[in-house]
Amino acid sequence: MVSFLRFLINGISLGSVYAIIALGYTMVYGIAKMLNFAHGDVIMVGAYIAFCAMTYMGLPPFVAVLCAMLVCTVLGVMIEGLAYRPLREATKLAVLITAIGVSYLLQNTALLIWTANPKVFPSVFNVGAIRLFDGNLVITSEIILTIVANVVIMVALTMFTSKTKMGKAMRAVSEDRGAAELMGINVNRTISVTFAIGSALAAIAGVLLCSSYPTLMPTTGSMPGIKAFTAAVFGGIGSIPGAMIGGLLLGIIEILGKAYISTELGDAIVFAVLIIVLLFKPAGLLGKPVHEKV
Amino acid sequence: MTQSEGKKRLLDTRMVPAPSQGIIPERDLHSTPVLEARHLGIEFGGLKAVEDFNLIIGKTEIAGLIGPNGAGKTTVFNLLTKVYQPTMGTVLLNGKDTAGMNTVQANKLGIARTFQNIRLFDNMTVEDNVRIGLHNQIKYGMFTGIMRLPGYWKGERQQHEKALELLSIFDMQDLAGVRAGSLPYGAQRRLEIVRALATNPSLLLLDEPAAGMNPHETEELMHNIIKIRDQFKIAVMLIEHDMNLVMGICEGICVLNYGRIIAKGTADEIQANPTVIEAYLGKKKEG
Amino acid sequence: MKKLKKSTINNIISFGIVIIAFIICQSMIASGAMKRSLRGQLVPICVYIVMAISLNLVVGISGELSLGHAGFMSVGAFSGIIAAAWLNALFHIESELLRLILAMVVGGLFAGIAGVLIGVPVLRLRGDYLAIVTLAFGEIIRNVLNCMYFSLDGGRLYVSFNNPNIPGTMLVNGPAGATVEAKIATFPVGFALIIFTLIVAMNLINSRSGRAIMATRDNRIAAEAMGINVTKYKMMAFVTAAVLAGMAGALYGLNFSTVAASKFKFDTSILVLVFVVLGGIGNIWGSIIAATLLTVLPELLRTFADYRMLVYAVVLILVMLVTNNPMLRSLFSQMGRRRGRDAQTQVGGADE
Amino acid sequence: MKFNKAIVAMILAIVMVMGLASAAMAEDALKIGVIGPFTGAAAIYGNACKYGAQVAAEQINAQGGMQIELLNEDDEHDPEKSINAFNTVLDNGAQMIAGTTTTTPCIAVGKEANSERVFMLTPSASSPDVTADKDNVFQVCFTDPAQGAASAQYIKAHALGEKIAIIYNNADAYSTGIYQTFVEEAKTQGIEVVSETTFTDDTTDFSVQVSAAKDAGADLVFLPIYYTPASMILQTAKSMDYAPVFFGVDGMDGILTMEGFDTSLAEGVFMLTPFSADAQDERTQAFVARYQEVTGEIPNQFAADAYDAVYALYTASVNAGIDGSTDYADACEKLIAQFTSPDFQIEGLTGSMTWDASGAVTKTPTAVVIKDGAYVGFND
Repeated sequence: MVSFLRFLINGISLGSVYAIIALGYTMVYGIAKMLNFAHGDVIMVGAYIAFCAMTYMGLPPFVAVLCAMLVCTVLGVMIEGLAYRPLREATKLAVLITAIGVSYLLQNTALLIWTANPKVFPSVFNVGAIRLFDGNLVITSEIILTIVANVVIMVALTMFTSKTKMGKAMRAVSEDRGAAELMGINVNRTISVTFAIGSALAAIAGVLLCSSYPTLMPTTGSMPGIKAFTAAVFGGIGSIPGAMIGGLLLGIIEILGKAYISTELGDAIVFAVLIIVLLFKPAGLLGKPVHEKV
Repeated sequence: MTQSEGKKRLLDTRMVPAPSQGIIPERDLHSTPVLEARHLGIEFGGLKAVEDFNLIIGKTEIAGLIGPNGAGKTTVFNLLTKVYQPTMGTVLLNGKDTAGMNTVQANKLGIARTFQNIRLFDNMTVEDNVRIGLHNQIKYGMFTGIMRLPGYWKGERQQHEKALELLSIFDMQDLAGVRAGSLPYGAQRRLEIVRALATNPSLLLLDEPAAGMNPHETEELMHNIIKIRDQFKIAVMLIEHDMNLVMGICEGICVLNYGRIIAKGTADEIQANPTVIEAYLGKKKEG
Repeated sequence: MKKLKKSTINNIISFGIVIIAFIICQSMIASGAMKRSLRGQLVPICVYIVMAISLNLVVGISGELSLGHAGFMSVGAFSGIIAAAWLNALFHIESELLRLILAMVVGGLFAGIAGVLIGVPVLRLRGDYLAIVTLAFGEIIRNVLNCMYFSLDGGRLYVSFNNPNIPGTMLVNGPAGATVEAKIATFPVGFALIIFTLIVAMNLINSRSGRAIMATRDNRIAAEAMGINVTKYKMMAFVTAAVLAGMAGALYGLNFSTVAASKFKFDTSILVLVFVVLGGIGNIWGSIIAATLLTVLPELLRTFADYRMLVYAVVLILVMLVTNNPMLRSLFSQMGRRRGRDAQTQVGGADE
Repeated sequence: MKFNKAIVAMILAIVMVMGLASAAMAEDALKIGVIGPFTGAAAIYGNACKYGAQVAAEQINAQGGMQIELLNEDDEHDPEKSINAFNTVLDNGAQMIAGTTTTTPCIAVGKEANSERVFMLTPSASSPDVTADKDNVFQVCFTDPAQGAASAQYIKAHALGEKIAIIYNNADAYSTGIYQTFVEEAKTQGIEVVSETTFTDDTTDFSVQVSAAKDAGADLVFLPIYYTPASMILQTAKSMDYAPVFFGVDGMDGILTMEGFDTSLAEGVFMLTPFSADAQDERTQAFVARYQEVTGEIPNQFAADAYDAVYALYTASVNAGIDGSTDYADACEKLIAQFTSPDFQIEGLTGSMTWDASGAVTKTPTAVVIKDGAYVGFND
């Protein structure tokens, strides 16, 4: 029972990281209608920036996170402007391939700058832990921080998209880009802002990912990126609460699957659950089914 | 949808008693009607898009379905061709219940259609579009095709000949090699009709066949629809806003407003019907 | 008969490219003019060409985005390697050629079965959801293969899941992958496989079934209204592609002394997809050229040493940007052939 | 899409011209091909080998006498690319191979090198399959079974643990190789294995594996894995207040040098490793100092193995009278004779090495334990 709770908490912790990454995927997908496969690598860049700021420049964690967010925001907007914007009218596949090219580019640039040797992320948020059941259940401060950050970000994003003018513009662009343009919404600017927010989120996700799982390498972002993408689809891609629920569920399933079924097939279980969910809910848990007008 | 719900709905749409409504031309009275819609209805999230739709179409009848914009005419077509599954009532094609069938099965049972917003296979040639229509008429298997067995050559030749024969109805045989998407609008509409005919239907549904055509083309279309009916001995049902066409060729007309039938009858009866006039005039006031 | 002419031209170009390239390569090998590094790549190039053509059947002809094509390749590679060894142990087949061909047939068969098993659930989905599920299946296949152990003990084949303690010589040793007794893949067989793939692909496209597949791609609703069973024809394209990928996988597996499941990860699926997109979606001979160039490109970029993969990424992005530039496109669409590009527009828009 | 191809062809043409213009080589130097993953997920190991070999070559060249030229080629930890790299270094005139770094590609290249008669000395590909049935492929590192068996024997001999948990990478041939022989040896030694869990290269979370070990009451956790995941496991164990004895193998070396690693986590970790960057001998210190100058990092066992590989190849070549003009097939036979000769012994950073015809190395594994962030010898 205690071990079940432990797995559950670890699952929630892992799921929260997935959820934050998935939020970035889902926002970009919802508004720009593209699968941004480079998102995982932006996370990696964010983590490296935070690492450098803390280790080499001795900045406090909070400032380091801000630095990472700033760099990633600029990076995200640059990627969008240079690589994706010229392809706005191109096919989805062309954009997908470009995103993969960007992913390779970021990974190999990171390899040249930071080398392949893993860096260990400093445990900056470690301010003790809660011990329950005679120390059999330990909840670290990283876990609590990750979960809190996740909730705060989700609430903030929901507020942003429903209350602010830019948020409403985003929703309009997401519903119908052409109509939004006719209504005087600057679509390019809206998409840029989306990328900015998504990339800033990626920076936070990178820091949280590496606080909980502290090894940092140029390929650190790839697999969490793919898993988070799966989480976004799982929850219904384009839906903010969907990304959150998808991420959490995926994390919990992954941990429980490994714990009670097989560590060998951990990833296979995650993907199998995704497939099963999509068979019954073809647009994900919270996704809107699309009806084609005849 | 849960399984029990599905079953319940299936039961709802089983052979409900036939309402004795319909205006069948005398010559068709002794054969099974090609189409019988019984209490047909569909809801979209509580909104009843079509309700209690009852209609009988005779074996060689040309029927018209008219009504103001948004009355649910295309929805009726989608229900008849099983693009949508009805939430109420059922459709009988040639006396066979279509409950639980999909579009493909409905087509095989003899119902073919064209689309309001043209849905041709734009990247294929005119002839290939017709060959798609012939898909279930002239068959050979995948391996025969890949291995180029004799069946392939025979099937291809038959498809080619049949396609050209059908295209010649609209005098389009010379356009066989042209990309369908590059045809002028009117020709695309005609091609859609040919393609639908190629599936060898007993009921042809035409969704605004004259839209975008000039009066001369419309005139020609009217002759062709009658010609098709006579030549293939099939029934035709059409949605059309061009009243000259509808009143000119339709033997029975059904008027739809807000998803309900408000009138049925011959052209003369409909033109004199006060409810119909009100529906149309009312709409004019709004617009 | 303009249409026939057009497809004939396409066929001639495709077959022509392959045959001429084969003759040039063979004469270069015979005269010793070919560098060893290129010679070593000939079979992989053949494999990637077949992979690209087969994926083009799914992406270009059937219009569905598949991100797990390498999964079928791995099924083919592993079953092909096992078959080659097992058949040899059972029947002592002397001829390497016959063994290779049998292995490719078995590889194709098993990949085809995997294609059916995966296609049934996958093809019910649409668009990006279908893409993500193919990705998921690719990862599942890789994950499971990592836990599989096969061994051969005097004609008896032992299989175990996650337990390496099985008698005889190991054929597939979990994560260490499959070990191949003899490298029996050859360039002429690779060439023959390309020709076979071309025949299958071209003949399928220009047949009743092929037209039905393309109809479901261009307009699913209209295809259904014409009485075409959309799932059946999407399945046909998917499984055909899986079979071809499996055959390519078997050839690939038997070209190296060892093959590990990690080779067939997501990146490889993406690589093949890049071939298809760059060569022109739906354009078969484009796939052939793109697969060849992009397989050779990283090797040529070895001059850049540490910057090699960086340059590769930049090249990839620039090519996508330049070829999708609206001004250049309109300029070239007047001279270029239309089919590939139009099909591409369709894939992008088909499911929106 | 004619246009796409035009662009690609243009780029290729440019690249080809650049390729032709690549530097001409020194004629008389001994040319050694170094192959490993310099990019991709396994780049840590490949780069360590590359720079380790580079330091060795620099030192040898500085002595005067026969010079060495290293031909480095990336294989991305992929057999296909590794074969390409192998062919490329041969095209560029390599006479022998110091490689490849990782096991799976090494098996593929080894087969090729065997039929092509190119001598191969791998610094770090440790599976017995690498050398099996190949008379011209040799290893600098221990084989996996040797390590697995040695670990079990060592644990038994020193009574380090009663109940053993094993966490290994089931997507990695090296890790599963050691695991398999460890389990077998543990059985014969009568050590109880209470938990066996796995992870893959893509795993981020290790809580399940560590929990399993903890819940099974293991007092020793055997980690036949590389140091990157090991560092995560140590971290996870700490966050669970779980403090068994951790026992690693040579892949664990490097854990103390990870940038930012809290070395207190590794306190009390045992490992079998032939190399220690902290060793006080002059040669190791010179190597570590130069390696740090080149890369800014502290060398791990991969770098040391590659360093030794280059020295071994050089020494054997000098003994056999191989110079820059010897062709590779000729060099191959001479080197085989050298390596299998009973007199041939190399004093390397990783110990004193001799080889037999099987290709496996004989050297003494050193067990070390980490105390105050440094290795302390633990041999009796």
